Amino acid sequence: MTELTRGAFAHPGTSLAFKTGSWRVQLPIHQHRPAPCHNACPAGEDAQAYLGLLATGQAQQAWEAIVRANPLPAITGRVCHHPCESACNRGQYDEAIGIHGVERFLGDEAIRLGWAYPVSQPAADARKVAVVGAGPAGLSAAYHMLRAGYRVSLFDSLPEAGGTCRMAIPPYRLPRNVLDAEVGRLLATGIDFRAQQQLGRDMSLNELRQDFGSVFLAPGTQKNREWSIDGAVPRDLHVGLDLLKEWMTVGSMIQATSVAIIGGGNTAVDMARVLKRCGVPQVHIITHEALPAAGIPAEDAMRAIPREIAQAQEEGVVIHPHRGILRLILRGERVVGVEMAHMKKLRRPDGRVERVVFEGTETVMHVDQVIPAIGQQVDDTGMAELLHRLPFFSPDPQGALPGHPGVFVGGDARPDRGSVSAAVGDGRRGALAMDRFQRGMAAEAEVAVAEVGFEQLNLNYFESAPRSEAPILPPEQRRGQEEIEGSLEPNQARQEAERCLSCGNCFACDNCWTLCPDSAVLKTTEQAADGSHYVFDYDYCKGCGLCAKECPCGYISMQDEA
Amino acid sequence: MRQALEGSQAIARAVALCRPQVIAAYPITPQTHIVENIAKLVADGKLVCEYVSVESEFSAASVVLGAAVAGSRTYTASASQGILLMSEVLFNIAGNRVPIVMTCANRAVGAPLSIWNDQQDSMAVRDAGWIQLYCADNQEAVDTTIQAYRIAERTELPVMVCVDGFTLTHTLEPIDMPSQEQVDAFLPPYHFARTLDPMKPISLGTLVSPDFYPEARHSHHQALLNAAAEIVAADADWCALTGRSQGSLVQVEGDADASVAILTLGSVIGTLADAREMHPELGPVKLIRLRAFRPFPTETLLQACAGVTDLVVLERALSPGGGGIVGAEVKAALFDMPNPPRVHNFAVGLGGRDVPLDIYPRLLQTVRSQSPRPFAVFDVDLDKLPAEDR
Amino acid sequence: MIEVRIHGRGGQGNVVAAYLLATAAIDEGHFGQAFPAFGAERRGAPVVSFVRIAERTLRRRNQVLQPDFLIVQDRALLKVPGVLDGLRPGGGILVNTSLDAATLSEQVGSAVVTLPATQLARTHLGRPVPNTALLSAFLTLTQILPMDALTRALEQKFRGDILERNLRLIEAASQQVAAGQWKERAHAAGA
Amino acid sequence: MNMHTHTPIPIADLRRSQPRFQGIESGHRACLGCGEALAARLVTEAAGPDVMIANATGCLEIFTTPWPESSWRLPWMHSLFENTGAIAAGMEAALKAQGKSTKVLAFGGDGGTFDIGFQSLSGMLERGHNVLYVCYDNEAYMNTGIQRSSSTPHAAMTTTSPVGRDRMGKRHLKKDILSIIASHHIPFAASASVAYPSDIRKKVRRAMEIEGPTFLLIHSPCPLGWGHDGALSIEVARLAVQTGLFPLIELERGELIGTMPLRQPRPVTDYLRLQQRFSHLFKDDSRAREELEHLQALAERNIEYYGLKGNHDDPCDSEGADTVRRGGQRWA
Repeated sequence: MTELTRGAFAHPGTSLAFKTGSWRVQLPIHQHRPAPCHNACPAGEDAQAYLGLLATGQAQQAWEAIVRANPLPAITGRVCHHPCESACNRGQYDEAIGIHGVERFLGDEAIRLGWAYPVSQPAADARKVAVVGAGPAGLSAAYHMLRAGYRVSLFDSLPEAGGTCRMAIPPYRLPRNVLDAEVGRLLATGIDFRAQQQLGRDMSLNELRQDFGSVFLAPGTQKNREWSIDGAVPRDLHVGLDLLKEWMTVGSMIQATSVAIIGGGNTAVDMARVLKRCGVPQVHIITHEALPAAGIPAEDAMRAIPREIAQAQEEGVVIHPHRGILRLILRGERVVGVEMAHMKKLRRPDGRVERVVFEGTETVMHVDQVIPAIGQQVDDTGMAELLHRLPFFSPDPQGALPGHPGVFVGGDARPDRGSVSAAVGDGRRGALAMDRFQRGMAAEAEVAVAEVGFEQLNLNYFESAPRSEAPILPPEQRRGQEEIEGSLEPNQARQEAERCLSCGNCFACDNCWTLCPDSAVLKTTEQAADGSHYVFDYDYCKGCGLCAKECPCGYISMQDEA
Repeated sequence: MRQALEGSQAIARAVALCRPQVIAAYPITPQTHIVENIAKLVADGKLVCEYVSVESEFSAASVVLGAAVAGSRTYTASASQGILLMSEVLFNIAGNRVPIVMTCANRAVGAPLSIWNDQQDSMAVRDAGWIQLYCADNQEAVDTTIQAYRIAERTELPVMVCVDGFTLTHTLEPIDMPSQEQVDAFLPPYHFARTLDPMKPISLGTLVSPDFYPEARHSHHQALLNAAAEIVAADADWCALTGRSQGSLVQVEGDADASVAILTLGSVIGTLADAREMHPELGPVKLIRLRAFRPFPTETLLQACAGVTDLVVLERALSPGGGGIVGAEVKAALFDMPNPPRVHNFAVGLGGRDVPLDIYPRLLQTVRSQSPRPFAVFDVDLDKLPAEDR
Repeated sequence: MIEVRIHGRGGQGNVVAAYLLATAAIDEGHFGQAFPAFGAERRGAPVVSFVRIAERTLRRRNQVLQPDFLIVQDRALLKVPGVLDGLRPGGGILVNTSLDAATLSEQVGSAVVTLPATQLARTHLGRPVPNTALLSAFLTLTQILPMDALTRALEQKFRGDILERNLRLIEAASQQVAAGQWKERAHAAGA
Repeated sequence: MNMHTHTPIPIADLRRSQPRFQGIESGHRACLGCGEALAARLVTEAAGPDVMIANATGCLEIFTTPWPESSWRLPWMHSLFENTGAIAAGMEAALKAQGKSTKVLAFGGDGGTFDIGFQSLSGMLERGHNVLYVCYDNEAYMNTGIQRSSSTPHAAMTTTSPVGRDRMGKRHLKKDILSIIASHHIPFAASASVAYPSDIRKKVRRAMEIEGPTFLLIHSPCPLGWGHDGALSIEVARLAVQTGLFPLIELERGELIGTMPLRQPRPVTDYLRLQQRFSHLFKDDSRAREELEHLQALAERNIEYYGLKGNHDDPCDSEGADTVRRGGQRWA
């Protein structure tokens, strides 16, 4: 029996006997949700995670967080079009985090300091898998299979690994020493790299399928697409990607005074910039698409990286957006000009999208070369039985090729790819699917978790801070192969990491702990089981939702009590 | 040592002998001389304590409450309107069971405004849960003040020492002031079990639900009843130390076997006693003085009333529309007697009206010529009232 | 028992006079009691205080309505209604005035003793405070207490120069009245 | 991916080892999202364990001490509604007499401070007691069911300043208590807000260091009385500051010595719209529009009078504002 105390005094802290948790109709939970940067990354990097690590001074752990998804950060940090930054919530607050700069910084640090990839050598009797094509997709697949404990053989028709990175991306975007170093380090993790092995020439697909448990095909697109204007083709037609490869491997380039490049992708832009570097006075890009800009839907804009387009314009390349070529003006079989007109993709009442040419907008431009750079398709040599004369493979989202168990495909050989990061992502997903296949398990689709939107953040807790920019070579100094964009200084990278809003992830700001009126949030460094630094004491939490509302990161959500 | 002292001065010295650490008071006639004398003792360095000159009686009571729970012996004094302004705090002090000693320099309560003596003020707060001791003279005021600290601190109940304003506070008469050594021997240093302390951080003044509130009230009532023994013990111990008893709960004098008795509270007893000596021809009369009004000394009172057939209850306050306050309580107490005396209940000396010696023969004449009538203001002069107000 | 009523005005030290007289009595081993008929009066208004001196303890608290002696701190107070009320037959009246006793007695219609106390106080204290001079004269007239008793009472109340001046004042005042003039009356009351 | 926390360390042990001083324990019975409960915890946290508290009648007192329970881990007393300044003064006098250095805190709501307890507070300040008086200002008598106080803002609806044909809520202005307090010439007086906990801590620590009377007015939203969701308590408090309606200022001996600047003051409607007590101001009514303009003018007057406008286009200034840091490192 409780006895009344004299004067009804009470002992300290005895209210703990009263469990206010029973008042709750909603309870707060910690919910790690992907940041938009994470969902936007084709390679599957969790930028928020590694920015957080770097912000707390853990650079190597930050790099390890990257290479859990992408083994080529020094490369992607340079060449990726970084959709992560477009998606970055901070862009709506002041300026997006310079994620690519941090990624590149960490990739370079790993090379400089020799940080080891988190892989262990496979057992001698480990199962074997084959990867065809040592571009970013193949390298990624090989690496992830190695991490999963397989012995991996990586085949490529060329003498060196790198694929598109080596054959199509100019050194001013991706210096060869960086490419060599990163690819070299990756291969050195224990990948059995077999150079100059061409499928259909040096081995057959069936041989591979017999020798290896499964095969990952990442052949890229090695075949030019057909191009003509109403059947007309100049006799001296050069194709963009071929010219680019030739310039990068041999160093030779056509001579011209005025060139029209047809296309809006990275090859078109790189081609144009290389021509400028080789002294062609007038370089034009003619594209159906729009110049990328705020408000232009991605599918309507040029597919080239906006940053590269802007740099090309700085370097003197003239871009003609929303134009189509109506006619080649030939003198004999040589081109002397093109007739173009304004055109736009319009949606018809029946829903079809159609390119419409606007009458009366025709203009003529005098050029002495027309270079199509309209894209490539898969060369089906050795793989004809899989392709059925289609330009691309059509695997499932995880990369498995329907009707061909054990065969997986990734990279540019899939339709709608075309970026190094997407290829790296294909490699990782393909490896996961192969692993499950090898273990007799059904493929598992990646579940898309709703990301944390801008409106779910509490921005009152952040200060405006300008983005750290890497140095850019001025246009007049951009000659030859010198890299245009420089690196962030270590302190800049750290500052940039600190700017991260930590969308969807606890960064231990103490807000919930500080602001809970019921002291029902307890701080703990040991019990970060769910990635936070706090636990809810549901005995006392009344479910007011203040913590969720004031969490800067959108890491706390309220859900109805069961 | 026997000295000629004004009542207020004597009380101030008695307080100082008790070594209070915090004193807070707001001046009000006729309490002013007490606090002025204390302030002078502090100013002269004869009393080392925190003297807080508050901005109201309400704050005076609050300051001593805060100080008492923070571990210091305290003192305050007030009167009349001041007591009523304090009344909320008085209940709070008592309900929290905090030992505080206060002097009430009894005075009438306005309106109409009167600065003179009666006991309406302390009677108005008789339900506050304080011990109330009424003093007959200034020697008793001194001794009772010192005893009050011991009673308060042993019972964890506040004590109000009621001293008739002017009649005692402003009267100079011979006082035997005890020595510091005597007081120190009688009164141990202040101890309050529930002293607030950062090392033992309890909470005082909580909210008590109906599940426990009646028990809280019962325990408070019981504590006051139990305090009677402490009042008796304090007086006895003090007597052993000084040779002076101040009458414990009920003081009885006069003719032990008298069938007529007069009961009163406070200093008017002196006038009655002198008058009784002057009028032996009026027959044997017993004089009964309630020294303790809270706790109400029922048992002792019944003993004192044994053999009494007519009991005059003379009081210095009234409950308009009800009648005598003390009278009603005395009647209630006598109800269980086998042959209770007839009770004649009068108020006298309201608002400082002089209570002359001849009140004694007049009272006895009234008692003997009349059976008890309803309560009346004895010395009222109805001719001074318009007819409709008589 | 001797009962004295002192009439004065607010600010004249009326209560102090009563307290001094009672204190002197107590110090001499008698019972003494002094108290004011206190009011809310401000400076200048008529006030009254009472003194009882007896051989045994008195317990009564009632006002002195029938004094044996009256001490009146200024002549103008005689015009205040009730000042002379209740004086016992044969009681003495001591008035502070520069008039001679005969003249004033005639005006008042009863025998009074006069003392130019204000004048004396001005001379010895430098201030017109008549109360100690009147007390000195009263003791000289009644002889109920030795002058030493008043001296000791003053010593409890005053220090230094003020005390010295007061002592000179009471000395001077005692010489202005006839020693023992009221002794019999006082003796009768005391008995 | 709902991950409930599984804790290897018993939660009670974890509770005991929190890296802050916990003056008020869990289990108190404040409403969901109570601003006052939070403010009081922050104050006690910054003040530390060597204090003694006098607490006025009000929600804080009621919800922390339903006998036999107490949420306090500090020596604490509730006496009455209107005597807190005096109870604290008495405690301080006693501690002084005993030669102890324990600091006395006095806690009251706006009713107990602005209104009924003002006299004893004024007396305490005037006498110079070494007491930190904290007023948890929730702008009405919430404990008794939302009646207007002299702290209730102009045009706010309460049960005793209802809206009707002839009235648009409270007719009178919010009493400028800080100016009155500062006129006592005390060493330190400041306003603060639960939305800025670091600022509260800073001001409490500052007051703790001062030997003498100090005063802190903390704007503490009452979800029930103001009519907003408990989750919005901080948001509402923040907007009160950011609109200029509740300026955060510091006064030493009556002189303004610091303010929290507003780089981009928000319109008062942002603040008012979130609260039911101002909902009548958003009706299509010319008097409502006038009152909105009136409140905007009052905010602008504060901004001008206290010089709150900063010169940077941040939503709020980082000086004293609660910018979070990875790992919980805040300002101040």
